[in-house]
Amino acid sequence: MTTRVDIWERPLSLDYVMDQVSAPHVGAISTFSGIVRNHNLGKAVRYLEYECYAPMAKKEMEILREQALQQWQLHDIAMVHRVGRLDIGESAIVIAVASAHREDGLAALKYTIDTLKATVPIWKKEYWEDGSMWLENCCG
Amino acid sequence: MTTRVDIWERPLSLDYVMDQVSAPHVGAISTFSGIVRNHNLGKAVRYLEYECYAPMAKKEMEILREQALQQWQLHDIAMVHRVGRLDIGESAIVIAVASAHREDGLAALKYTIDTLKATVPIWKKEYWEDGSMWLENCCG
Amino acid sequence: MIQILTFAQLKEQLQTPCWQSPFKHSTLAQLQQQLIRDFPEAKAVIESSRFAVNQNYAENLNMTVGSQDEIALIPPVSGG
Amino acid sequence: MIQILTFAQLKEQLQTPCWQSPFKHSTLAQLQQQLIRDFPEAKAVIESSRFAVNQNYAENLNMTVGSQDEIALIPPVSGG
Repeated sequence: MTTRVDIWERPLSLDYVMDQVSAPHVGAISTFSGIVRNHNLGKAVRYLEYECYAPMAKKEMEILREQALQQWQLHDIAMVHRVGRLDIGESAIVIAVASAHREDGLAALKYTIDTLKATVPIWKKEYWEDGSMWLENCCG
Repeated sequence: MTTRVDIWERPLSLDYVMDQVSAPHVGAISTFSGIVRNHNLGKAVRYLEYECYAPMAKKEMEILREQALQQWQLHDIAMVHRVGRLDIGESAIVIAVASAHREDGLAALKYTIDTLKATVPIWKKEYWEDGSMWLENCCG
Repeated sequence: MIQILTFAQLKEQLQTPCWQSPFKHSTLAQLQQQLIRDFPEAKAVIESSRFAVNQNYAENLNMTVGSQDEIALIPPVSGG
Repeated sequence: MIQILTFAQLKEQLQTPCWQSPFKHSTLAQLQQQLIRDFPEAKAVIESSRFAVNQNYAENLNMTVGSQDEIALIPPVSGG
């Protein structure tokens, strides 16, 4: 297993994943950052708690990374998911895709975040003023 | 005209455009960086020179930004293009798109870079060991 | 004895991160039925969860597992 | 007198960033023909370029322009 997928309990860094995929023959780097919003489904959010099944989560992230690398012409993909308590404005996921050409990079970026949200065993619980709830990625 | 589109003669900063679009209700930031590669069409590239028709370039960037903001549910878009001499590994364009949900952000990001490459009056000249050539964005 | 790792809302409803079945060998379908018998109030979330065996999603519930396997029940995910 | 801003390969072939037509008023088609007459070796790039009038792409070559307009001839772009 490479170090291109990881799970951190500390704040994420977009620069970190961008550095991991940079190289002299890279013409395009596309990134995605998933960020904790101050509201969801009409409720004011105070913070989120992320939990994961760590070994399987890394394995699933590695699987979807390999699928993307096979499906498109890419130089590299790196991604880190955060777990624990996250406040508003903090990143829960950062992904960087490096490619020679932009079409492949952008398509692979969409595939990576879509598949991660569908398959990787990570869960978030939303905390409001008056309660909390585990969420499901039903509709993106 | 807003300050969300710009042309710089100095090195670009992805953090700059990301900061411009950040806000507490943003759930996704998608970015694209177009980077000078060390080879193109089988030739080793030494460096590039970018030239632009500055007032019209900014106007066209603003037009495509407004088109994207109308077409998708977005919080904001910021982009900066660089001109002058660029070395290998330096960014020629950085774009950040902030949205509540990822689908809109990723679609708008693709539209923005595709349209910018087709319409904005900016030109690049590639310099090799043994010559140079103005390029055309014929096929991405 | 087969152990099943649980997470998120499933872990809260079963009130344990690791539920222990009395069986030595079992199909996933049997484990699911046993869980529903023991936690009828968690039926909905159990049925909407997917089994993973040794950190891979199980294709279906016919698979037989034993005490040497790492079994997890994965409720609907919400990462990203 | 109408001035036409030029860029990139067009600027190099015309050897000026600002070509001056003798006309006071003219259609874009007439300007294009005049340019090709003056720079026959640049015919290909002139014909593959688009006119912009006051920093907007012209829809077609029928438009009449004058010395008060900012005219530019935009060769195929390569930004990004």
